[in-house]
Amino acid sequence: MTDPVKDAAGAPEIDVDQLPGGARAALEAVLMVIDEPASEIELATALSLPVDTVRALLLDLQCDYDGGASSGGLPAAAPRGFELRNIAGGWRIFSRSDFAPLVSAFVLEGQTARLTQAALETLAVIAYRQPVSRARVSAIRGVNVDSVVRTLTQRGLIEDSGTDPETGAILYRTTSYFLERLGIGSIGELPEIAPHLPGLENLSEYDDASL
Amino acid sequence: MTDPVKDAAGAPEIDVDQLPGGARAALEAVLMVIDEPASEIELATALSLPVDTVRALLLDLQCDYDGGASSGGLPAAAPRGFELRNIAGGWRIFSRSDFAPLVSAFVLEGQTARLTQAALETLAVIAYRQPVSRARVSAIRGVNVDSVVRTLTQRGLIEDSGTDPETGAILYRTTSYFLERLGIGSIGELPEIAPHLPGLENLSEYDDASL
Amino acid sequence: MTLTPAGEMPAGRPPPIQETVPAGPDSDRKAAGFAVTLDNFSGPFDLLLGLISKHEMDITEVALSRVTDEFISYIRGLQADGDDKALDEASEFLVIAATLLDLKAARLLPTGEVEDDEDIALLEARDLLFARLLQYKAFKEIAALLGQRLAREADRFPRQVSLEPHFAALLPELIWRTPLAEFAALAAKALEPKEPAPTQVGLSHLHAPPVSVKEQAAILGARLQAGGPLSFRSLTADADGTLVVVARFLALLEMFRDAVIAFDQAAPLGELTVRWTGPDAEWTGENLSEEYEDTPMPETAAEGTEETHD
Repeated sequence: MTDPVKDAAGAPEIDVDQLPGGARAALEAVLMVIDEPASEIELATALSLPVDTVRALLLDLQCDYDGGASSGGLPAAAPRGFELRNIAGGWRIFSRSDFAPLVSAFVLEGQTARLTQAALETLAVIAYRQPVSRARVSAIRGVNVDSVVRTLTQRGLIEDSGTDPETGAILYRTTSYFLERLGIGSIGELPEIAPHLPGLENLSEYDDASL
Repeated sequence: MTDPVKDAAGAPEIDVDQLPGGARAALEAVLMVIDEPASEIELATALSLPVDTVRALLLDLQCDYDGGASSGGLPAAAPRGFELRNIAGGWRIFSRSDFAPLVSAFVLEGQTARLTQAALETLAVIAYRQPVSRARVSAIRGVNVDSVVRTLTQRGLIEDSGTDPETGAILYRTTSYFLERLGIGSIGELPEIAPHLPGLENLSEYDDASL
Repeated sequence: MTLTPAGEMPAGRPPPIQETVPAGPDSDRKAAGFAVTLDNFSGPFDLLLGLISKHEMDITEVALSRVTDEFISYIRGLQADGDDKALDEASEFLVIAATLLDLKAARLLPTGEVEDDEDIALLEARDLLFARLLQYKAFKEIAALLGQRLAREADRFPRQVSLEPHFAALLPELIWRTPLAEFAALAAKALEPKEPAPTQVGLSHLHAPPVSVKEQAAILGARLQAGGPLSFRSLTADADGTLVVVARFLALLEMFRDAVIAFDQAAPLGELTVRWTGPDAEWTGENLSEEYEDTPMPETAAEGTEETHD
């Protein structure tokens, strides 16, 4: 991605401020055509605006859609049926969850079956131990995870991230689609695992030694 | 997409007025995520509201997005970056045409004229297994193919060919544009890839010369 | 006291044993599933594990044979109901049970009376096994959290519409440079049946030879058929390493399941005695039900074994 500031210098023609609704509406127009989260840098490049400006506009739109008072001085209102969210490294429009029963009748496709308990546990281990081999996940879960790993890969939640230089085993990591499905921005936002390990402060020692 | 009319009949009673933003926001939620224009009847059925009410709400939203005063008594404002249009008997949200140059530039950014390896492989699987669901292609390729299928559809190489009667999943097939690009007259002219693969018995025999 | 792999049970499945446990699609996972009733503990397995891990309960007080007994009838109940979760639960239970058995064996060694290398190995393995149990539990809890988040997120639908026709028309004309034959080769490669990737990749450095549960079952079967009841201790006296002990325990569970042996344990601290109750002649290790064959016993156990050698 090129530097939007520099781009803006040589950028053509379009002065978003001259358009009806200005930069804010221009941002909305772009958000209407993306089919995956768009980063602030991508959006800034498209609009030939500084990233900071774009971020401020995005937050303003987010607040606006949620029914808050916008910086434009408009009064607070009822929330819109959609929301603008920053997840998995980018911004994207979603239908508001309150309306899920209505919306799901229209968008059957893309609805995914719920994960089994086995799949959830395997996903949890991979999320917290990535990059990690199947053998190691098996060791933690105590059961063979081959078929579950295959399912998670097919569903796009995890992916191959190379091989272990020592053992040659394939290592797995979670994908950005995983972040999206979880509604978080990065792996760092996963819930802390430490509170779930009472009385075992030095687990990591055992863990590293055993695996 | 299932028949929303039928679906709604058995749907749990949702009182849209109880939800934040009411029926208007509910309508927005649906409009924001549908891919195909939805008719007033479909929308009315989903919302359990009279068609007239829904039509009035749609016109109100349209006016609102265009920056006009809404019936809610809100003052006129700047138009939004999107607009609600009634085309071919249905309603859908589009990016506002004023921003087309900007949106075009964004859409073209990063677009290449060549298919990625992943796209080619997915296309190959669809060509030899059509009609086939995304889930099946995912299972064959071992990775999630959702975004690649979207790209192939966008490029006009594959298309929706109805739904699987059993699972309801959308089935995909290749298009005549695909045949054109590949330089063949029909699917039957695809080289036979293995004598024992099921479903290929009827393919015309191709000699090794073509391989 | 009672051991119950409650954590292993799927949410929403009412435990058949413990009527008091609330059930329902969204009932707490800890409350669902298998619960057992022992002399000094009644309740879900997770709770018992918790007590043991906080040292509020002594692992040596747990009558594993009773737990196993109740678990097997629980699993039979599931199977009778046609619940396909039964196998999953059974294999997870085996792992937990094997771990508990190791813990118990380690705890039962009187301090200062360590006599051979195997005893030392068991003692060293004890803390490691605790760690494993707790880690396993932690991931189960985290998995439940992830499940809740995924379910909540599934109510939001992303705008993901196809490109408006006038934008799609702007896309550069596709450059197609793939010859027909190459295209067919791509399809052939993608469609060719794939060998499932081996599970054992990268484990060779652990030096732990895989132990076959079937083989161990055959050994145990022969011994039990030859004489009278034998204690678990004597049945595992010649086992060279934790791995073989665990394999023999699994073998006994399977043999019990096939109703060819019975367990006796007089008191919580008493010896576990195994009796042959099956047919005299026809039975061999090959008769074992196939169902648990996928249990990655060697791999799991190898981890602990490896640790003790370091």
